[in-house]
Amino acid sequence: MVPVSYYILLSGVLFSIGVLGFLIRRNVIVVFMSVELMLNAANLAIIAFARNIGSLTGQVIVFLVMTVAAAEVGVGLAIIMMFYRNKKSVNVDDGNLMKW
Amino acid sequence: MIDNIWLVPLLPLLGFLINGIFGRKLGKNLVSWIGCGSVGLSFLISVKVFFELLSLPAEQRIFEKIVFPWIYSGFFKVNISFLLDPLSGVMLLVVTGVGFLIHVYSVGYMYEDNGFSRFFSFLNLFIFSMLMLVLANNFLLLYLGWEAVGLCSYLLIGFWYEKKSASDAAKKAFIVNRIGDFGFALGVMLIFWTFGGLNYTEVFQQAPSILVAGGGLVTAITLLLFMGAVGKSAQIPLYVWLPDAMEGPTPVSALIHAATMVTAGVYMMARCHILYELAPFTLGLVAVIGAVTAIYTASIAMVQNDIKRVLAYSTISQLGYMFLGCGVGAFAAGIFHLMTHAFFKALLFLGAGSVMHALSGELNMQKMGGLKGKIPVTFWTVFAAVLAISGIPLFSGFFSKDEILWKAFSQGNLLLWLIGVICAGMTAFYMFRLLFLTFFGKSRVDESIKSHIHESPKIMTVPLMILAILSVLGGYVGIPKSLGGGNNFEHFLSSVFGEKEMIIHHSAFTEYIVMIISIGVALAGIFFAYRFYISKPELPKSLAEKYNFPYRVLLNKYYVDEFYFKIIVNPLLKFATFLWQFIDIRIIDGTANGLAGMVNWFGGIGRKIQTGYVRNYALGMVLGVILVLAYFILK
Amino acid sequence: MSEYILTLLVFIPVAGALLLLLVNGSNAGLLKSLAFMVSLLNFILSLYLYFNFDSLNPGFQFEINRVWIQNFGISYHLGVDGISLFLVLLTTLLSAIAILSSWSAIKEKVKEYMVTMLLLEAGMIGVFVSLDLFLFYVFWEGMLIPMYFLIGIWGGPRKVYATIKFVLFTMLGSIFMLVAILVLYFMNYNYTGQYSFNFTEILQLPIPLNAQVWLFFAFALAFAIKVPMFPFHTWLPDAHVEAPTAGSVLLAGVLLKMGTYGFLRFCLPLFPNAFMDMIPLFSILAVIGIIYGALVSTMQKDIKSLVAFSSVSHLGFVMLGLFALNMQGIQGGVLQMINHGISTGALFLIVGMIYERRHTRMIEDYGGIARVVPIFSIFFMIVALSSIGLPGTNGFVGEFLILLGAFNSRIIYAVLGAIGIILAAVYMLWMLQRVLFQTIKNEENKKLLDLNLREIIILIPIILLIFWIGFYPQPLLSKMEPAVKNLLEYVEQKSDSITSSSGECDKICEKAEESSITKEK
Amino acid sequence: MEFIFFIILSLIAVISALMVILQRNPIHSALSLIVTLGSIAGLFIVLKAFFLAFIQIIVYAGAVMILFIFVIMLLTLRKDEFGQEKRKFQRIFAIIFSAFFLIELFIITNYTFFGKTEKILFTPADFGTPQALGRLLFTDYLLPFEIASILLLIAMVGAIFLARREE
Repeated sequence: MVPVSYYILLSGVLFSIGVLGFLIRRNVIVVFMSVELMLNAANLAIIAFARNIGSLTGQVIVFLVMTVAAAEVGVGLAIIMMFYRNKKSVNVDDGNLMKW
Repeated sequence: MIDNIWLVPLLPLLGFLINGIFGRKLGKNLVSWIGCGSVGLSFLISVKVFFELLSLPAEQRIFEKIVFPWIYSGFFKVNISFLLDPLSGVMLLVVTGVGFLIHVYSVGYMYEDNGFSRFFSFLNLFIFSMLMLVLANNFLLLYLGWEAVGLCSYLLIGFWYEKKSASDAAKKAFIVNRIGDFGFALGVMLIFWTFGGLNYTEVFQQAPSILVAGGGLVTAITLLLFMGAVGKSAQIPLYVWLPDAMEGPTPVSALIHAATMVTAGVYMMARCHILYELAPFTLGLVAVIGAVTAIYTASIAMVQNDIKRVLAYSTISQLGYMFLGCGVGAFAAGIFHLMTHAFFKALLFLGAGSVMHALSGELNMQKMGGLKGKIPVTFWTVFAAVLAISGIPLFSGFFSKDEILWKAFSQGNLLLWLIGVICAGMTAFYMFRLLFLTFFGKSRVDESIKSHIHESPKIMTVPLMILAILSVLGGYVGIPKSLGGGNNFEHFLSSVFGEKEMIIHHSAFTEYIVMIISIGVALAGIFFAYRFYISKPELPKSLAEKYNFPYRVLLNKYYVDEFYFKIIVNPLLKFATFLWQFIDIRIIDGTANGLAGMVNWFGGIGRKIQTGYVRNYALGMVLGVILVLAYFILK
Repeated sequence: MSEYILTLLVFIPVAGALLLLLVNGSNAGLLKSLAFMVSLLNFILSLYLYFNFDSLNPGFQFEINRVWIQNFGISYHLGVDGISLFLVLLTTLLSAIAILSSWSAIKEKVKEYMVTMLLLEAGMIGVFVSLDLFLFYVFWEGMLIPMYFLIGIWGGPRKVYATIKFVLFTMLGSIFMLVAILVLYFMNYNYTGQYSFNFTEILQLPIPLNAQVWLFFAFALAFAIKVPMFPFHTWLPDAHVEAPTAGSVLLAGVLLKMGTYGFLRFCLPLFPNAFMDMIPLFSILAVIGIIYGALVSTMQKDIKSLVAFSSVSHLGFVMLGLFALNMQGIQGGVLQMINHGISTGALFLIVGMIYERRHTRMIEDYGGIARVVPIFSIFFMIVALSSIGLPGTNGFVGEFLILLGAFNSRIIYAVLGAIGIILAAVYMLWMLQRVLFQTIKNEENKKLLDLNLREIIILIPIILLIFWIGFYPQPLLSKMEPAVKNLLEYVEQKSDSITSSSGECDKICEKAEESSITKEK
Repeated sequence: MEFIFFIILSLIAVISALMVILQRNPIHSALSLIVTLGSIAGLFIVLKAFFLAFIQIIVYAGAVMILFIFVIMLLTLRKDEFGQEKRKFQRIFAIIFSAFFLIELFIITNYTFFGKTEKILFTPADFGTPQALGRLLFTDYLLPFEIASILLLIAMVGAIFLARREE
């Protein structure tokens, strides 16, 4: 039986990769993908724990997280569309209207 | 009649109110009637009261009347109440008598002036405050009168307020008086601190028991009170305001700066003689200041050309005499000289006024001369006053001044006596110089005025004559024993000053010698004046060139005014500007605005974090997560 | 009736303000007369207060003590004693006069102006009569808002800077006071077991010495800024120079007294030991205030800032009196508060009147106007002399009592304070000379017209008061005496009890600290 | 046996995750993301969460990634030009921060879990089955379920509104 900590380690690694992608990449969509990646890493951790203590609640939570993720992607991509339409580029750094 | 003594100050107050408020509408003669009438009536009442007082046996001659409670706070109880005893009786007579004559005189003198009613209301206010000062039975009411008199001199000196010099002089007078009053107020507080009350009777009864003779406390009290006297009676450090006070109309100078206000200091000294006798150091100081002031101002008077300035300096020097008298313990002699001085100095001022009136405002003695024939009455009255002040026998000045000199001599401080005698000589010199320059010699009056020199109207000359009679006969009240007189003036005041026989260890013979010396010196003064200004008029000019430096020093009053200005006034104003510009605006406002600026600056830094790059915010977020995790790890 | 009078006094102006809101803003005449009627009614009501004030009983009279917010223990507790009675009278009098004086001065937005004035009056009276710490704080802050608008809207050129500075300065102080009130509130809870802001209850609270010092400083800072004492005074000249006439009359006449009143009502009885330890510090600050205020005002170019600095000097005197801590000193202090209100209020009125005619406050623009406007110069002269403290006027009685009190407590303070009298004469007379006397140089001065009837009616009561208090201050002093004597005895007895039993109180203090910590968690 | 599956799947997941962030072409990163999602679904199966694994595949890999690819195609993105990075320190900081983050996760995991929870508590019979999950969803967690549906509705409306073509 695979101990829970391995799963947690795995989800930790995946999560940090997501963070890395989130910070490095300049393409909005890739940033968005790394966010999805982080989200799945978290799901993995939750399921690992759920499995460990044998409660189904973990699965319900992941199920709901997925619906939220789906909604988020819908809206996120719409925003990226808007962003692209306005800025004619997908580079994250162009969105600097908030500059002081 | 003695019971409603409060009528005496009330009448001038009513006069002030009526003239002050309705003055414009009443018309000049009604105003003059009210003005003079109120003072005249209070003079009559005070004469009646004086004689009532005389009729009482010596030790009962003290009468107190409480009018209404003034300030009650805890055990500090002071009420408006009057004290009548021989000392205040004499002062009462002097103030109201001389005051009345001056009122009558100024009706004529000020007739053309459009501030006529305002002038009379202020004069009445002055008489009222002087009476409050004289009749007060506690130190606080004395202080009230003290400052109110200062206010009236401010109002009257600055009467012609258009003239900058007049309003400057008024301001200067008030502020210098205020400096004196500062010391006086502290003295009054110290008295309250030691005795727990301010009533004369209380304080003077407990004084010997509570205060240790010559101790620090009594010296402090007396010194502080003396500081007030110095301010009010223009002695050495604080005399600068009196010569400038000549800016006011002449009757004002006569009333305030000759007869009454300036003598308030001497009256206060006489009133607190019990305290002063307990503080020998202060007495010595008073005598020294008196003598030094006398000779110092006499020297200045000798070279002044403005007739009123000469009289002003001579007033200060005569006051010096009175303080000398008090200083050597002869309070009665001081008061006696005060009374006689009031008569002849008022006469001199009024005479000068009528001379000015005749020469339509000319003040400089160098532009006068030969008026003897043209204004005879003024001449003879002024001549009588000049004789009196120079201490010629048979005239009042002689008796009172000689009394002081004799008391100084008999008390053993010969130096002071010597200064006094020299000063007497100087007095004779400058008074006769004044007489010769104005009335004798060839007339240096310029043509335009010469034509219509006229004798002043009757309303002005009658008071002159009365004052002349007084200044001649005034002396006979206090003829010293050695000359066969009963010296009943001193006797009369003895109930106030106590019947202490001066330890006369000199025989009557030495008294005669002293008297002869002073007469001799006076005659010498007259002779010099005669030689300088009548026989050889060009002599003063040659002397002036030869000793040019001392002459110029004397002429500019030892540059004391400039000295005060440079040492005290300018640094104070500079310091004040420094305080305002630097401390107030730069430092305190600076910190307040600086604080605001700092908050603004911090805001600026904070703002820079918003770089606008989305990824920076991402970095911020991740950093936040890391820190939170680190916190949990390290906890 | 006697129980509701104070509530009426506070809330009639508020009702008046509401009434004014209904009147349409265009006809200014009705607005002004209505506002004046309300404030006059309020003044007459306060006279009722004066006449049946029983001058023998030292405690609080006309008391009303209702529960306001139950669970926080905040009570609606009003009361007046010898000290605050005359301050209330002063407020109502000055407000009525201020409203009357702004008849011609205020042209635009008259309705809002009158509403703010009435609200200001309500706030001020509230401060002097409230005996519940919370209620006091509410009025203390509430009164700032109308003053802010008064200076901010109808003020002079630099009005925004001045009014913000004024509000920030006062706010800074009162924040610490709020903290101190809360600490007291919790201490009271520990000591008595139930929550209450009621001043009379908190008075019984034995506060240990170390807590007393901190609480004292918190209160003292708020009141020192308001007084204003030396280092915190820079808001005053700006506020005065920029405020409209009526605004600066009330600002000088009443607002400054709240600081000194606060010291007397709250700092002294609540923290007697700390108060006594602080006497040297505050007396020195007061003396500096006197001399500094007087010196700086000699050099002012603008009459209003000269009068502003002179009130710094006068209130330095009042503080000197309060910190002399004896009968004469405190009575002198309270009397001088009223005198200062009258004479400086009148000075501002007069400067306002001349400002309406010439629209300049610079001294050198004037000169020799005594010939052109004699009545004005007589009034100006009398009020100036009363502010110098000439015997026979009201200023002298207060100042002399203060110096006497200071003399009895420590001689050096009285001597330094007395220097203030000389300097007062210097700056006031110099200003008078440059404004009234000397020759007329400026053409416009020749065309000045003298005071009209309305202005004379404003000044007459003030002149009467000046001479009445100057010659016969007994009615005021006798009504003040029991309250001040009672205060002094209370302070004496409480400070001894605290010093003697300071051990027992430390226990309470610790409990207070950790219990207030538990509250926060 | 299970262990081997775990190792294989986790390796695939990690590599594809790295590929997601390192690929120049967004399409390639999208595809590698699908591989990651698939491997995670595999892991779900290992963890006996069968229903969730399939949901993952259907919802995530199927719908979400299709959307991604759809958007990438729509926006006709060229290859990312890794042009000059305007904010140099950004890259360095990113690496440092994620490294830090990883270390902290390691510390936390080995500090809290290693060697402690080896044994597995009891697992109910129908652990990963849809019936159990469905029963739970429609009994205890009905409210979150409904809210999730409303959330989806709102997301749809939002997406449509945002992305509509301006007239």
